[in-house]
Formats: sequence, C-alpha cells, structure tokens
Amino acid sequence: MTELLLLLVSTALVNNVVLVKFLGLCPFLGVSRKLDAAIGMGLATTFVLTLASGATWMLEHWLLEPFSLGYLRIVSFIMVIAAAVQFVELAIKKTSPELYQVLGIYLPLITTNCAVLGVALLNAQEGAGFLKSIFYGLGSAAGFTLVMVMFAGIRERLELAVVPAAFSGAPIALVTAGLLSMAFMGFSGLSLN
Amino acid sequence: MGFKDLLSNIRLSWGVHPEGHKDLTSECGISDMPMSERLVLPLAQHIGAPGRVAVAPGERVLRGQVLATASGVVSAPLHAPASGRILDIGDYPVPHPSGLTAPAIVLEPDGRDDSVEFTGCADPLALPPEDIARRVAAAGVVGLGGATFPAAVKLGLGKRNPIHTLLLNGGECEPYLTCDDRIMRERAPQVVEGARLMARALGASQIVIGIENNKPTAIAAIQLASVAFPEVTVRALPARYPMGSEKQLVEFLTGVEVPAGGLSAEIGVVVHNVGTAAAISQALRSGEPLTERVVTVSGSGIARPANLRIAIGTPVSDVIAYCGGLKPGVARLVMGGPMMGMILPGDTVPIVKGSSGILALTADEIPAGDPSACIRCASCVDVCPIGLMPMEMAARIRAGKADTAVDIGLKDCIGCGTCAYTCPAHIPLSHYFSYAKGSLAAGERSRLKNEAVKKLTTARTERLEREAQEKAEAAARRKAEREAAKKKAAEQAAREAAAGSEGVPA
Amino acid sequence: MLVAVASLTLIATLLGLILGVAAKRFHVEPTEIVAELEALLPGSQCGQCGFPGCAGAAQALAEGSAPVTLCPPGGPALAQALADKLGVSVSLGGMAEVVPQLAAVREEICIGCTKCFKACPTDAIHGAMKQIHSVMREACTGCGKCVDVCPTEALELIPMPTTLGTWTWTRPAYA
Amino acid sequence: MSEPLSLERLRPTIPYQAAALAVTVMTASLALSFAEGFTRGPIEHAIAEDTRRSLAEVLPTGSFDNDPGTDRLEARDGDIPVVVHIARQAGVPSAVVLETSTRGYSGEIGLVVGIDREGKVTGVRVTRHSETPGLGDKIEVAKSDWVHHFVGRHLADPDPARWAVRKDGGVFDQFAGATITPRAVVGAVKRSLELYAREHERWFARREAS
Amino acid sequence: MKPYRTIVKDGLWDNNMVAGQLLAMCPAMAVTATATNGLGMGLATTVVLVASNVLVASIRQLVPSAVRIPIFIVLIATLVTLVDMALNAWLHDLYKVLGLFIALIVVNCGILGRAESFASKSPIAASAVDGLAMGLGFTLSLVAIGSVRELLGSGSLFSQAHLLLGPAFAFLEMKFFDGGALLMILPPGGFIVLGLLLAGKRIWEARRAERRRNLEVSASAA
Amino acid sequence: MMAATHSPHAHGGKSIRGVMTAVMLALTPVTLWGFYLFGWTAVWIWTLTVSSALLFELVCLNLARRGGPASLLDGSAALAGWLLALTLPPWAPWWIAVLGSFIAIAIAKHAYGGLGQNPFNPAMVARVALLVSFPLEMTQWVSPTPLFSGTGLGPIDALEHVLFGEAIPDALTSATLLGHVKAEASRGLDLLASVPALGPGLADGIGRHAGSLGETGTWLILAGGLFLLFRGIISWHIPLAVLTGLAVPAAIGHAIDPAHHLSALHHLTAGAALLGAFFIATDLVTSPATAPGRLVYGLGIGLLTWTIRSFAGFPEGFAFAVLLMNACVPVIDRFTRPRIYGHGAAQRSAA
Ligand SMILES: Cc1cc2nc3c(=O)[nH]c(=O)nc-3n(C[C@H](O)[C@H](O)[C@H](O)COP(=O)(O)O)c2cc1C
Ligand SMILES: Cc1cc2nc3c(=O)[nH]c(=O)nc-3n(C[C@H](O)[C@H](O)[C@H](O)COP(=O)(O)O)c2cc1C
Ligand SMILES: Cc1cc2nc3c(=O)[nH]c(=O)nc-3n(C[C@H](O)[C@H](O)[C@H](O)COP(=O)(O)O)c2cc1C
Ligand SMILES: Cc1cc2nc3c(=O)[nH]c(=O)nc-3n(C[C@H](O)[C@H](O)[C@H](O)CO)c2cc1C
Ligand code: SF4
Ligand code: SF4
Ligand code: SF4
Ligand code: SF4
Ligand code: FES
Repeated sequence: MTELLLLLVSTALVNNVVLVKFLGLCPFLGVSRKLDAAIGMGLATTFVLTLASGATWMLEHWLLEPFSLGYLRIVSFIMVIAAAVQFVELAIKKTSPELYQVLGIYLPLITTNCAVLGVALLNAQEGAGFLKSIFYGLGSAAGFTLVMVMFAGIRERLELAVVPAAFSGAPIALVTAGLLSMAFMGFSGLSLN
Repeated sequence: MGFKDLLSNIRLSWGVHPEGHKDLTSECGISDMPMSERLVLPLAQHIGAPGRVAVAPGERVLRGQVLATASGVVSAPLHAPASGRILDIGDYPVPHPSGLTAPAIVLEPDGRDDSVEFTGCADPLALPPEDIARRVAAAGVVGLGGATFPAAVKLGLGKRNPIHTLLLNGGECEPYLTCDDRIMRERAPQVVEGARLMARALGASQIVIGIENNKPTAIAAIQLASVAFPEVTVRALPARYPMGSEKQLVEFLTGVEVPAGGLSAEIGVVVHNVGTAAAISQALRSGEPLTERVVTVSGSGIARPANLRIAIGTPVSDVIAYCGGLKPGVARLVMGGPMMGMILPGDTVPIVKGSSGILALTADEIPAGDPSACIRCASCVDVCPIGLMPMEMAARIRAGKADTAVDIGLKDCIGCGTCAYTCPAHIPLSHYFSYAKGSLAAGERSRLKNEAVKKLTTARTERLEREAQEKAEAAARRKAEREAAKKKAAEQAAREAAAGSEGVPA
Repeated sequence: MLVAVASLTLIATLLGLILGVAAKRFHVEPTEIVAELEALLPGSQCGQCGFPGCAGAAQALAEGSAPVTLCPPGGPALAQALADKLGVSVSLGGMAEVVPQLAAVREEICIGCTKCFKACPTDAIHGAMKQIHSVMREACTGCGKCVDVCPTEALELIPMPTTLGTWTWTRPAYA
Repeated sequence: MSEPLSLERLRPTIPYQAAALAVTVMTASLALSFAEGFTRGPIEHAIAEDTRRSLAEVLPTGSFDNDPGTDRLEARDGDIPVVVHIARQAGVPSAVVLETSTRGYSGEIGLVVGIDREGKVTGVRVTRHSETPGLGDKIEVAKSDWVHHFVGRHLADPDPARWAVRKDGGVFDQFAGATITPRAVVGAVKRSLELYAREHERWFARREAS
Repeated sequence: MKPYRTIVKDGLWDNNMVAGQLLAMCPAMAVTATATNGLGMGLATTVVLVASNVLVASIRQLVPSAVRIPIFIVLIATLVTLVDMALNAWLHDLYKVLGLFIALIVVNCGILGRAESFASKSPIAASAVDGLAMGLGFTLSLVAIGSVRELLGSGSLFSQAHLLLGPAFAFLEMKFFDGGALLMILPPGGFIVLGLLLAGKRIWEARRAERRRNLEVSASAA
Repeated sequence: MMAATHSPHAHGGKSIRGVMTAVMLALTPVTLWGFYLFGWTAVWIWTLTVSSALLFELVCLNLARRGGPASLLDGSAALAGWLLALTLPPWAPWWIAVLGSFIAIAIAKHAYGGLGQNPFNPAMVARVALLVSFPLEMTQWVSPTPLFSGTGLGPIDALEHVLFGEAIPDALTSATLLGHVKAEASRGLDLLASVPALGPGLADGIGRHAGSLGETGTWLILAGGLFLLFRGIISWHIPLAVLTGLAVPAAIGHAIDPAHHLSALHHLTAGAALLGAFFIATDLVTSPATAPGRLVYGLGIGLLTWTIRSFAGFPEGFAFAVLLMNACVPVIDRFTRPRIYGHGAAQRSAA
C-alpha cells in the first residue's frame, strides 16, 4: 500500500509527466486558459490515462508478450487509446456540450496527448504489474491535472495583468511554464529512504 | 459602552479610522442662515420618480405651497421654502458629479414669508399609523442620511413585512460632518419623538438608537430624552467607517445580516437617520413640510466652519459666502462627507434635501499621489465591510470584464470607498466600481432597447406583410371584379354585337 | 504472425463496431448557429454593419469573418451576447467610443411628407400626413434611413444626448 | 472515382466503419509483420555487433579471440544483477567484462567494467545514464576522459579506504558541483572488482568445466 | 484551395507548428538541449509528416468520420514503426543517434493534427507540400530553440553534428566557452527559451509591420 | 468646472514606497550584522545586487514606457535586489549578483508587466535559477570572517575577489548546516554520528556559521519580522503558518528517527526559514489575499520546505517551496474568497 502511495507521489510530483517528462505539453499549453477547462481536461485525461494503462497492460500481457509481438506494441496501443478517446469524445459531446465546446480540438488530441501513449509504453518497458500500471497511470494523470490547474490559475490571473505586448499570450505562458517547471525541480532527487 | 459592544468591536475586522476633523464644527451650534435671493429647486431631490410640476412661471407662491407633486409610488412632493415668485422652470446645474443640468424650479423669495395654512397636530403620537405615514408623505420628508429615499415609503414597509425594530442611525461616521451630532444634542426630544412616531407607523415594538462613541454628549442627550420610554435603547457604536452604513449598522446592532439584494425590512428591521426622525417630528407637530435642513459647512478651506439650518434651494455660493468665503488653496468642493460625498462641479448648484455637508478641502486634505499598479497588499480586502475582493474586481473591470466582476460581488458593493481610502497604490477602486455599474446599466438599457427595437421591427415586418397581403388580396379582388366586369362587358358586348349594335369600350 | 494479424484485426473490428454504434447513439444535431445568431441581432436590417442585413451579418459572424462588435445599434450589450454565444472573448474598449446616434427632426423644415415614416425600420417616427414628424428616442437606432429619404433635409443624426439618467462615470485613467 | 455516390451511402454505416478500421489495422499489422520478418536478422546482427564493440572498448586490443558477447553468464552482486562476459585467448579466460549498474543522482547508471585476470581494470564505459547534462554527464567518454582514470587500478591500488572520491577522502576527482554521480561510479567499479575477486574462480572454473 | 505559396508560408512561419500553433510541443521541448538534436528530430519528423500527409490524403475519401482518428493514428504509428525498423536494420549507426526521436514521433500530436486539419481535406500534392513545409518549419523552430539553449547552457553549437550528419559536417560544431547556465539545458530552459523566442518574433513582426506601414505612407505621400 | 473626481476625497496615507521602506528598515540590522560577519565581499555583493536591480528596473520601465523616477523609487526593485543579496553566497562572483538581478527584475517581474503583476517571487525565481544554473558558484560557502578581525579581505582585495573571482582560500570554505547534513546523508551516514556539531551552538541566534546573510543573525531577523508585524505591513498568518508547517513535521520526524531528521529547532533556525517566513513568503504581490488563504499558503511552504530538505536532492528547499506555493496562489485565492455580506449561511438569529 505505502509502495503504491509512494508511486503516486513520485509520478505526480517528482517525475511529473508535463514538467519533467515533457509529455502532454500541447493540452497543457492549449487548454489552460480557463481554470474550469483545465479541470475538465485534467479529469478527461485522468479517465483516459487510467483506462489506457489498464487496457494496454492486458494487451501487453495477454497478446503481445505471449506471442512475442513487441513490434506491434505502438500500433496496437495507439489503436486502443484512440478508440477510447474517441468514445469519450462522443460521450462528452452528447452529455455536456459546454464541456465539449471548451475542450474543443483538444479532446481528439488526447489520443496523441503523448502522456497517454508515453505512460503506456513506459509501463510496458518497466514490466510493471497490473495494479502498478494502473497507479502509474493514475499518478501521472494526477500530476498532469495538478500542474494544469496551477497553471490555469496563473493564466487566469495573467489575463488581468498588464503584460507587455511582446509577451502577452503564448510567450508569457511559456515563461510561466518554465518557472513552474523550475519550481518542480525542487522535488528532483526526492526519495523516501 | 457595554462589554458586548467591546467584544463586537474587537470582532469587527472591516473598516477604517479616517481622521475625523469633527472638531472643526462639533461645537458650532445650529444657526439659521438668512434666505437667499434666489432658490433653485430641482425636481429630483430624492430616489425615485421626479416630482410633477404644479406651478407655472411667473406665479406667486406661498411658503409651504406644493411646487411639485409626487409622481409615483416612490416619489416625494416639493414645497416652497419661502413665499415669492416663480422665475423660471427649466434646466439648471444640479449637485451631480457630471456637471449636467436638470429640470428645476427657480423661486425668487419676496421676503414677506407668507405661508399656506399648516395643519399641525398637538399630539401626533395619538394619530393612527396610516395617518402618520400619510402626513410624512405630504410633508415631502425624505431620508436625510444621504440616500434620500422617501421616508413615507419606508414607513409603509410595515405593511409587507412584520417589523420588530426601528434602528435610528446616529452613526455619522463620515469625517467632518457634525450635523447629526448637533441635532441629537440640541433636539434630542424631537429625535426621540420622531423615532417613536416612526415605530408606531411601522408597528415596531423596539427602537434602538446607535451612536458612535466619539459623540458622548449626543449619547447622553438622547439617553436623557429617552429615559421615559422603555422601548427605546441607546447603543454606543465603535467609531469606525462605515459604521453608519445600513447593512453594517443592522449587523452590528442586531447580529443579523440583511440578505443580499434585499431590504432590511425582510429581517424585520427598518433604519432611519436621526435627522429624518427630527424632521418627521417637526413636520407632524407643526404641519410644516420639509423645506430646510441642517448642513455642516466645514473643511480647512472655509473661513468660518458652521452648522447651519439652510433653506432647500439655497445656492452653495451663498452658503460659502455666509461662512466667510473660501480661504486660498481650496482644491475641491464636496457635497456630503469626504468618503462618499460628491465633488461639486461648481458653486452655483443648490442645497438639496440630501445635502448633509459642504466641504471646502485644501490640497493636503485630499488624496495625493498618482495611481500605480496594484501590489495585491489586500488592504482593500481586509477593510471591505462587505467581504469583497476590490482589487480583483477592479482588475477584471480594467481588463474589460465587468460582467465577471459581477460574479465576485460587484452588485453587492455599497460604494463606501473604504477600499480606495486605504489603497497604498492610490487605485481609484470605488471609481472603477461606479464605472462598471454604470456601464453595466448602460448595457442593460441597450439590451432592453434592442429587445424593444426587435419587437418593433417584427411588428413592422408583420404589418408590412399584412398590408402587402391585404393589398395583394385587394388587388386580386379588384382584378377578379375587373375580370368579372370585363367578362360581363364582353358578354354584354357579345350580346350587343350579337344584337348588332356598337360596343362601348370598357 | 497469423495470430498477430488476426487478433489485431478482430480487436479493430470490435472497436470499429463500438465506435460506429457510439457515433449513432451519441449523435448530436449540429446547432443552427446562424439562426441563433440572427435571433440575437436587432433585426432592423439597417446595414450599418456593412452587410446586406442582419441575416448576412449572422452568416459572417458564424464564419468568423466579422467581429462581434459589428452591429452599432446593438451596442456593447449585443456584442457581449454574441461573444458569449460564439465562445470568444471580446474587448469592448473600442465599442464604447462609438457614440450612439439619434435622428432629430428640424421642425421648421419638416413638411410632413411621411417618407421617413415609411423608411424607418423600427417605426421610430411618428406623425401623420402633412404633420410635423417626431422621433421616438427609445426606438430609433440611428440607422439614418430616414435622413436619406427626407426630401427637405429636415432630418439629421445627432449624438444621443446624455441625461442624468444615462450619464455614467468614465473609465478611470490608468497609470 | 466512379462510385462516389455509393461510397457516400456506405460510409456512415456501422459495418463499413468497423470494416474500414479492421482493414487498416490488418494492413498495418501485415505490413509490420512482414517488415519484422525482413529486419529481424539484420537488427539482431547489428545489436550483437554493438555489444561486441562496446565490450571490445573496455578490453585491451588483441587480448581475446572469442566473442565475449555470447560467452556470458549471469551473476548477482547483492541485489544488483550483473552480466559477466568472458574474454578468452585460445580458449583460456583472459579477462571479464561485467555489465552492472548503480544508482546515480537521477536514476540508474549502466556500466561495463573490463577486468583482466590479475584483477586490474582494463576499461570502464557508461552505457546509459540520466545524469544532469553539464554536471553528472562527465562520466561519458564523449564528454570527459574521467573514466580513463580507472584503467590499471585494482583493489590494492589505491588501498580500499581510498577507493572513493576526493571529497570522501579518496583519490578520484569528483566533478565541480556534482559529487553524487562520481561517487556512485567509483563505488560501482570498486564493487565490480570485489565481485570479481570473490567469484572469478567460480566463473572461470564453471566455464572451463563445461 | 489555398495557393502553394500560402501553404508554404503557413508552414514555415505564420502557422508554424511550434511557434504558431503550439503543437508538437513535447518533442520541441524534450530534444532541444542541443541544436543538433533539434535538427535530427526536425528532419525525422519531416519525413514522417510528408509520408503520413500523402497517405492520409490518398485514402481520405474512404475513411468514415467516426473512426477516422483511430485510422489516421494507426497509419502514422505504422509508418513510424516501419521507419524505425528499417533504420535499425540497415542504418544502425544513424539509428543510434535518431532512435530516441523516432519513438517520440509517434506521440507527436502535430502529425495527427496535420492529418486531421489539412491532409484529410486536401488533395495529395497539396498535402505533400503542406507536410514538407510544416516539417521544415518545425525543424526551423527546433533548431532555433536548440541553438539558444545549447549556446546559453553549454557554450557550444551543433555539438556532435558529425554523428548525425556525417564527419563532413564536423565544421558546424562550435565551442564558445566552458560551462554555462545549466538551467537552459534542463526542462525549464526549453519553455523559457521558446517563450523568449516567441516574444522576439512578435517584436520583429511588429517592427516589420511598422516599417511597411511607414513605407506605404511615404509612398502615398510621394 | 472641476473634473469629475470620484469619492473618496480622503486617503489613509499609506503608500507603496512607505511599505517598501519599512521592509528595508526591518532588514537593515541583519544586513549590517551580515556585513560585519562576512566582511567586504558581502558588502560588495549586496551593493552590486541592489544597484543592478535598480538599473534593470530603470531599463525595463523605460522599455515599457511606464512611469519615471517615481516608479523606480517605489522601492520594490531595491527590495527585491536586497532580498536576493541576502540569499546569495557572500563570496559569490560579481556576475552571479548581476545575472540574479537581471532574472529577478527583467524576467520574473517586467516580462509580466512590472510591479504587482508577477505571479512568482522575483528574488526566489532568481535564486533558484542561479542555483540550478550554477550549482558550483551557488554552493560555495565560507566561514565568517568578521570585519576588523583580520581574517577577511580588505575592501580592495574583496572587490578584486568579487570581480575577478579568485578561488576562495581553502581554509575559509565551509558548508552550511543544511548542506552538511545533506552531504552526510547522501553518503548514507547517520546524523547523530556524523554531525557532532549539532549542539545548541548552531542555534545561538547570532549565526556565527557559514551561510548567506539571511541565514545568519536569527534574532535580528526575528526582530525585523516582528517590527513589520507590529507596523501592520505583514499579517501574522503567513509567518506563523510557515513556521508551523515546518516545525510540526520536523518535530515528528525527529521524534521518530533522530538519526535522519534534524530537530524542529534546527529546521527553524538553520537556512532561510526565518527570513523566508517573515520577508519572503510575505511578499504581498505573490501571496494570497485572504487570511484563510494565507494560512494554507504558509502551511504549504513550511511543509514543502521540510519535505525538500529532508528527502529531495537540495539541502535547502525554501525557495522552491515558495515558488511552488506561488503557483498555487490564484487557485487558493479563488477558493478562499471571503463570504460576501448577506450571502450564504450568515443569517444568524437576532441577538
Ligand atoms: C457607506 C455608507 C455610510 C453611511 N453612513 C451613514 C451615516 O453615517 N449616517 C446616516 O444616517 N446614514 C448613513 N448612511 C446611509 C444609511 O445606509 C441609510 O441609508 C440611512 O441611515 C437611512 O436613513 P434615512 O433614510 O433616514 O436617510 C450610509 C450609507 C452608506 C452606504
Ligand atoms: C539541477 C541540478 C542537477 C544536478 N545533477 C547532478 C548530477 O547529475 N550528479 C550529481 O552528482 N549531482 C547533481 N546535482 C547535485 C548537486 O550538485 C549536489 O549539491 C552535489 O552533487 C553535492 O555534491 P557537493 O558535495 O559537491 O556539493 C545536481 C544539482 C542540481 C541543482
Ligand atoms: C552575465 C555573465 C554571465 C556569465 N555566466 C557564466 C556562466 O554561466 N558560467 C561561467 O562559467 N562563467 C560565466 N561568466 C564568466 C565569468 O565572468 C568567468 O569568466 C568564468 O566564471 C570563469 O570561470 P571558469 O573557470 O569556469 O572559466 C559570465 C559572465 C557574465 C558577464
Ligand atoms: C513584505 C514584503 C515582502 C517582500 N518580499 C519580497 C520578496 O521576497 N522577493 C521580492 O522579489 N520582492 C519582495 N518584495 C518587494 C515587491 O513586493 C516585489 O518585488 C514584487 O513581487 C514585484 O512585483 C516584498 C515586499 C514587501 C512589502
Ligand atoms: S466600495 Fe465596495 S468594494 Fe470598496 S470597500 Fe466599499 S463595499 Fe467594499
Ligand atoms: S489596497 Fe490597493 S494595492 Fe492593495 S490590494 Fe487593494 S487595490 Fe491592490
Ligand atoms: S447593423 Fe445590426 S441591425 Fe443593422 S443590419 Fe447589421 S446586424 Fe442588423
Ligand atoms: S435613424 Fe431614422 S430611420 Fe433609422 S431608426 Fe432612427 S428614425 Fe428610424
Ligand atoms: S506533442 Fe503534443 S501533446 Fe505531446
């Protein structure tokens, strides 16, 4: 139990997918203009990421590994992920048009939110067990959501600030992301032993 | 001050302690100012619909005669402060920060002081409650605490909500102003009687008079005057701005908050100013309408600060002249207190029912320093009596998002200016809020207009269509008729031709 | 290899089926955004926006080729409503500078020809044949159609006058 | 396109959609399977060649004539798995190469350590690491010649107490601002030597016996 | 359809994948610690981008919209895996340099982005041009980011270019000083440098626009 | 006619410059003590940092065409530089000071639009950026060489050292307490055995040990902080929460495993904890606006500082903790808005 908890902390903070691993940057930068949208995107990603971690684990351990089909890993993983995402997209479109409008083009991009595939591939690489894979996915998604929310909060405030013309919008958002990532470096080397 | 008050004082976290400057006038007894040569009486001196003019230019009027009648549910009549001749009815500068003109009646007193016959009442407390309200309405009494809400309308609130408490607002938390202080000291019995009258009209069983603890003489005077009346209690208030604001007063004295967007009457409380109480007592006893009020004339820029009883309509310039004129270095003329009062565009504007003070402020009395960026010190958050985040609202407004400022409470802002007073960056916070409220109101007006226009255009389109259709139908009918006629003619012609005679062209 | 191809194809078929069904189940009609936008516009077809009328303006808005501030009669309130509908943010700074206009009749010249009365899309002009016509402030959008048709140039557009009721505090200057 | 109309009609049907995806995936997996078949040999070959080259790097040239890449056995050093490659000259073991790992500043550092029969280091290379560029990455030969300082060292040179970085009282330089990485590498090399000292007889014996 | 000039200009500058659309950010941040890496990633991506655009454009009529994303992405992943295998087998040395990037290309959302927003709606030739322009624009951005990071972070430019491009390109490798601001080659440096570059681009474009306006004014005055 | 000026027509008299001046006043004693303790290099580094901060402020204000000398002299830039100087190694080379000021003023402050707009604490951004970029220069500490004691450098020699960066004499280099602890821990050594100096001497409050100016002179920092508290410049919430957030886990950790965890007292007196709690975490611009928010923020900083000090790679985590919590401020502010009068569950029954 503690091990799984530590895994959560380490994936969420120390090896944060976005700021340290550089995965999932496009939605991180694209859907962080509004706090609500960021939370929505975070939750959608959490759902997909956890789902995908489980699904790809099964694929890996029940199909790819027994028949040594490692070369099909990328293709099969991404197919499953893409299908899951599209399903989620269709479902959101139906159930919450507001959320759909906000998440816009980024929902399909969860597919290539490299975090999803990246985490799945890392899991396969590490040979993690089922539960560990799920927690790995969950922790990564939690880290993703966390920085999304922090970042979106700052960006909402920046919208009200008198940022110089050259920096307003994307440039200052990137500088902010850099400073955020710098702050997260404080966790580097974090080990609990 | 009781222990409970002390506790509440510590518990209060909002508000500021502006420098009082009350000693300039606090010992100046109320004296009468002589009648001016010309009075300007704006039709809108109260919240609500402006009065409807009841006289004509050139007409001679008597003191106390109705010049304009109330023109709606929320309105108040206007009376002549002196006998004289109506010089003009037209647009004149009024006390308003815009410097715009507004409809007003100009009266030239003739100095004879002929008055209409007043029907007073020796024992107004014996009057039935409805009668009290009716007489208050007829006397044109409005709230003298600043909001100028027609007093009688407030007295009618008892009909809709059960009112248990009347609060009398003797806070006078604005710096400089001492008119309420003087009224309480000099006319304590009147104030108490007025309060009892209002309580009777409202059906309220208890009266609480709240007075800031920096006015010990007034507290003593009111206590003395009310000693015979068990339903009246006097409570000392901590001296802190904006203690006199209705919401703060209600919460402090009753422990209950006025619901957002609602009236204090919803929780069984009605608040009136002490001056209003005194005016009501006077109006009912003598039968004379409200045509004068007590005004504090103060500020370092005034030669002889004073508390004056001034006829409504008296030009501010006359008041200043009567007080010895302005000293050099006056930077700003303000009507009301420095915290919420309005800047006067000039001294030609008249005293109105809501004028509690005329302040001539010199440069070292007014805010100095240019606004700079907000440093998020949160002083404004700490002092806001309503619990708003002024810097956040101002930032949203500045970024052109007034509508999102509403989400965080813009509509709850009472415009007290406490935040701007305290801001180290000198950001005109309350100005931002007035601006935003104004532009939201303008937006609302234009939305309403759009809807109206839309209705009009649809109606017009429908009308045009109908007309076109009718025209078409008419044309068709005519055509059918013509055709029928033609046919008939043709038949006839045929017949005639058959008969061998000449055809007549149709 | 056969296993690989067969199993993946099977999975793909299944996923395809699921998605296909989901697409049917969760199908949403595309909203008639143009119609909704047109419903928001004043509908006076005045053409101040530069389009042949409100329908054209709505079309342009939906395509994103016109700013939400396009309609002077609608004012900032409409711009905000349009922006909300389209999910864009709007800066009303420039809009506030456009002073609303109002048609005014110079009574001494008006001959009561009723041409303006017929031209006004909002029925803002009142008056009967051969009588002096007057403009209703609450209905006039300042479109100027009446000015164009008036034979005696009795009509002119004036800025909407400010009254105590419509005056507002200006935006504080920012340091 | 001759039948756009029928395609138009077909496209929204569910079976068509499922089939489209299935066909795509089938084609993709077929293509990949074939490609895999074609490339498996060359890839394995290339990887073996790689291993051989990296092993050769830490062994003196001409000191062996077998293929240490395939002459391997697995061992453990504490809880670290170690792969032992044995280099032979005419069938006689002349040296070993240990594939081992250690924990650096950020994550694992993979090492190969060549050790000759006398227990002297013949070479050290870092095969993988995620140390901070500019700080800890001076353990790569491409960045610095630091790892060359191990060549010729053995357990008695320096004496065991000084088999450490300077900061800990040893003889090996640390990098400016980064002690943890070199400390880890020095420790790993030392442990490899100790492992060799403990086990080499067994390794050589087992192999020679078989 | 857009003229080729616009497509090219879009890809290289106006609608640049990184600097304009903020897509494909992960590789743009992850591999740009050196200019050489940026170049390698950019070129590898360009190849895949052109191929995937062409492929998608050629089958676009056949793809039903409900499953289009899975189909596109499977195609891209297959392409990438094929390239990966081929390099690994026959150009193993290059593979050792590029291998890292190739795995990352799969997750580069910019490629799917182009498939979705351009190739699935355009004919084959235009899609190929778009892929090439986008790819080169991507390369340009990556090299720019990489150069700044490398220069500030380790005082060099195009270090190890010979490994990627062959020994003939060793002349590109430059060394200006030892040491440097480590921050620049760590994750935060990527964001900060791109932010500063975008600000620079803004300023430059504003200046240019102003200059052009001035020219027009003086021309009309003349 | 006078221009329409909105009420209020009175002002409380607080000004930004006044606030900043008060903070600088509060920092003066500990700074002077630091000058005495570390000698002329410290004086030069401080001077360089503050003056270059002012210079960059001037340049940025000009570029933004905003404000003139009035904005320059509002004191915020000088204060940012001052606080940065207090966290730098007193024998750092000149370019550390200048680059630090540049990062603080140009990047962390003016890229966001200047005073009040920056989400991150400029001085801490600069400190962390320097630490991460130049770990060597930023972790070279010296033992105190008090002025007039003959151990340190004269003014000219010190200037030479700062400008030309001669190596620090070996005899002088030393480690801060936290650095020492981290180094020993990284070798897997037991604190009890390896840190014999862990007596009460370290907490003597005068700080005769290696470190930055802001890590020494504990009592003076405390006095300055209390001065600010009583002047009403800062509220008590943040300092108290920071110190609690640090001390409580530290005490628990120490009670459970004294071999690997420093005591609460050490955590509080070593490193930047006190300076941070009173002067850095309290930066108005980058901290929450409401009391509950400030408590959350302060607790977060304390807890993160302890976590980073105890478990992560850096010996001192205060700066990181501040930046991490800075990033949370907008979210904290959003969820700790005060209740608005007349809304919600306030309808207490009449007294
Ligand atoms: C910020 C603020 C301060 C106020 N201060 C006073 C005051 O000191 N005395 C007072 O009588 N009314 C004051 N008022 C007005 C009261 O809220 C309330 O309207 C008034 O007491 C009602 O009495 P009236 O109708 O008799 O004027 C203040 C209002 C506000 C918003
Ligand atoms: C961004 C960053 C990256 C670091 N990377 C490494 C590293 O790769 N290897 C290492 O040994 N130490 C690394 N460090 C650790 C510090 O430099 C640490 O203080 C040092 O290793 C302790 O050794 P010292 O005794 O020389 O100070 C890094 C520090 C920072 C700030
Ligand atoms: C603004 C500025 C930044 C500098 N940055 C660095 C740097 O990042 N790293 C560095 O080693 N020297 C830097 N220097 C150069 C130093 O002044 C000095 O020459 C250098 O540290 C010499 O040390 P070395 O032994 O590492 O060569 C910088 C100089 C300036 C003016
Ligand atoms: C109580 C107080 C604390 C401050 N602390 C800092 C600080 O830690 N770092 C800093 O750069 N500026 C500090 N400042 C100065 C100023 O607020 C800061 O430069 C702004 O963040 C710049 O926008 C402080 C100011 C005050 C009043
Ligand atoms: S003016 Fe409004 S925001 Fe400011 S203190 Fe008063 S109520 Fe609060
Ligand atoms: S008081 Fe002024 S400076 Fe302070 S937070 Fe409020 S608006 Fe900003
Ligand atoms: S300006 Fe407005 S009202 Fe006039 S046609 Fe255009 S959209 Fe319609
Ligand atoms: S400008 Fe003329 S035509 Fe247009 S709305 Fe006004 S009155 Fe009607
Ligand atoms: S490349 Fe776009 S999310 Fe990673």
